[in-house]
This record gives sequence, C-alpha cells and structure tokens, in this order.
Amino acid sequence: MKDKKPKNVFQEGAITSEFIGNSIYKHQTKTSIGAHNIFLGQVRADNIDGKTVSAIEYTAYEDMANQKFHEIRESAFEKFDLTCMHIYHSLGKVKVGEICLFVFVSSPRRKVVFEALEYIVEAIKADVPVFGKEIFEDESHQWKVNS
Amino acid sequence: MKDKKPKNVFQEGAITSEFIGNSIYKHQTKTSIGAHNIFLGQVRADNIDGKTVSAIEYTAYEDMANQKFHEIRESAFEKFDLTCMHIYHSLGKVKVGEICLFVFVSSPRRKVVFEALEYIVEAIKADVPVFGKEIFEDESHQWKVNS
Amino acid sequence: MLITIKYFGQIAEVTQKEEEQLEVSEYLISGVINTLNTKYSDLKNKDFQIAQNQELVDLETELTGAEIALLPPFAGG
Amino acid sequence: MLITIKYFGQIAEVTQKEEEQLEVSEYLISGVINTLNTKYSDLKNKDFQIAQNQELVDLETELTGAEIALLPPFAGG
Repeated sequence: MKDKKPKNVFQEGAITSEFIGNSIYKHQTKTSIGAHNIFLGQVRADNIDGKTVSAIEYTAYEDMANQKFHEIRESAFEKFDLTCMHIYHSLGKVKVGEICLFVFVSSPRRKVVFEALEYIVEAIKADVPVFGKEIFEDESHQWKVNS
Repeated sequence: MKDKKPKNVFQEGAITSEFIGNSIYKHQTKTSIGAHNIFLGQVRADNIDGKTVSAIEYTAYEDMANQKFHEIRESAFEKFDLTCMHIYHSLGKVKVGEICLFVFVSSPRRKVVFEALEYIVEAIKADVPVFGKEIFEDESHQWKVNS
Repeated sequence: MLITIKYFGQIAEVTQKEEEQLEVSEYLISGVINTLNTKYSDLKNKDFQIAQNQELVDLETELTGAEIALLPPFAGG
Repeated sequence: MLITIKYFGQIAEVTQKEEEQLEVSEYLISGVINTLNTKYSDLKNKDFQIAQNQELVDLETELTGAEIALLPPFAGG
C-alpha cells in the first residue's frame, strides 16, 4: 500500500462513521495484518468565556498540506514496519461531535502501530498548514491553535 | 461512562466493521470528546513450518477474564482522564482477516488516549486468561502464545 | 475436601476434560498439582499458571478449597 | 519581479483577501513582509509563518520569486 505520489487527503465536511467502518472492512482481505490502530479527531463543544463552540470551519493551504501529508507518510513508512497507512482530514464546516481527522495504520505486529500512529498524529498537528475557525453558537468566532 | 460492575466483554465470533462503525457513531453525541483511539486485533494468516493459519478458535476462563477486564478498566480510568472506554473480545472461531479484539478509548485530549490505549492492550495481552487455538488449513492446530 | 478443577486450552487436551471434582487431603496448591501430575503424566511437559478462586497463585499458596484452574499461556487479542 | 502572495485564516481576515499579486524589487523575504506590514497595519500584531514555494522560510531567506504564503498557527486535527 506504500505509494510514491501525493494524494488528496482532504474531504469536504465531516468524516462519517460509515466511511471509517467501510475502511476497516476493506482491510480484512489483507491477511498479513495483525494490528490496526486508528486515531479520530472529533470537534469538541468547548466553552470559552461563556460561549460554546458549535462547529469548526477548516481551511488549508491545500497544495502544501498535501505535500506535507505525503512527507509524513513517506517518513512513517521509512521508520516503521507498516502494511498500510491512511489519512483523511476535513475541509469546510464540521459540527461538534463530528469527526475531522481519521488516521489509520496497520502492521503485522502491535508495538509498531502504537508508535507509528502517535508519530503521525503529532506530525500532522505540527507540520500541516490547516486552519480552524471555531464558530460559537452566537455566530462569533475565534481561531483555533494546536497545543 | 465509567461503571463499577463487571460486564461481559466477550462476543461469539468475529467483531464486524459495522459494529465498530456503529460504536464510533454512538460517541458523536458526546461533545466533550476531542480524541478517540481504537485498537483492533486481526487474525493473521501466519505461515508456520509450511502450514498457513486459517482461523483462531478462542476460549477463555470467562468469569476470571471478565473480572480481569474489569480491573484493567478501573485501573485505566484511575490513571488516565478518559471519557469512555470499551473492550470487546471474540470467543469461538475467528477467520484470518477478521477482527478478534476491539479496544476503544476517548478523551477530551489526544495525549491521554495514546497512553491509555497502549496500557490497556498490553494489560489484556498479559493478564487476561484467553486461549487461542491456531487452526491450519489442513485442520491440524497449534496453541497461540502472546509475545 | 472436595475441589473443582478447571482445564483450558492445551491443558484440557492433556486431561481430555474441561472440569472435574477431586477429593483432596492436601494443604497447599503444590499437593493438588502433584496429584494431577501423577494422574496425567503429560502435564509435567506443559507450561501453565494456577488460579485459585480466579486469582493467580503459586505452589506454596494454601489451598482454600474452591475452584482451581490450570491456565496455559494467555493468547488474547 | 511579480510574486503571488496567499493569505490564510486570521491573516486573510486582516488583508481582506485570500491572494494577491505584488510587484516587488526586494531580494529577501523580509523586504516583502515589510511592504505588507506597511500595506496592512494590523499584520504586525498577528502570529504567522512564511512559506515560499510551499516550504517554510525565514526573513533572511532569499526571495526566489514565485508563491509566498502567510500561514497563521496550524490547527489541523
């Protein structure tokens, strides 16, 4: 499943549980896999100064972001004995409770997937130019910053 | 979602991707969650001395196993700031490519879920009396040992 | 004292049963295991842990007389 | 030299546009940023990184004249 060309990681809107379930299903033909590890980022209804977040609207510097996702992918395959790796990120509006990031790694053995998944998620948070506008219930907004 | 009574972690047969997708879906009403981490154990078609595994048949000392799962659960909630935690394990025959273990943790923040998930999976492998008969394509078998 | 003994996985293959009741006059777990080693000669070659009332114990633990289980290596997940 | 400048997130709120072309006579990235700071006075108060041809650069990097982007703090995931 390793490939060399950058692909588009972005999806318009939330990532559905059906999409995730179907992605898991597709890996059941790969019988060298013994362990999958999945990270899901979900939009939180944070309360900030008395106002509650109702959605995040994501934008990205798409070409650079897809290039960074590609570099993270290449580097993860180099560091870890992975059979498969998939990343999906939302663009546009994602409501609270919905999923905006889906990272899926698979390997023959479990130790590898724990290390690889955390490495990939931290790299995404640090290196990929994605921007998030936290929209409050009263339509005002603030800009999200990763910590 | 923390509860005090041991529950039955075992399911007869493989854990389906629909079940996993549905479990993810049910967490979308919990808007304090920011990060989910999911571990899936999948049966590998290992080749051992020229024979290929076609399925694993799981048995367990069920009362003790459910008690151990419960202790792992309690201990994880004590150590980590988790919003939810679910564990499902198969009993009976699970074919190669099918899923036999599903561990699902959720928290407001991501750092917690990585640590918690690995802790829980390692504890399950080490402490829970579950036994696996690796059945080869020629109907002979050997007993699986966790490493 | 009448105790219930449970066998799992490859241990149950040796004993050819999953459970039995035994009348024992021992005070330690080791006494029970010695009895079983005599009864099932292949048991000596097998790797197992022992649980009493669903908690792992060692050979020197006092027999409290309820449910003993012989547990081969764990293979969950 | 004609360069394209892209703005994202809260930077695009300051510039009120997502992209523009500028004719510049500078040799370093810092020259472009100085020009933009003059044009958009609120820019000074904002936290951003700079990418040239999709790679992060600093103020002392030579301007190679293609696509410059002003990137506010990342918030993926």
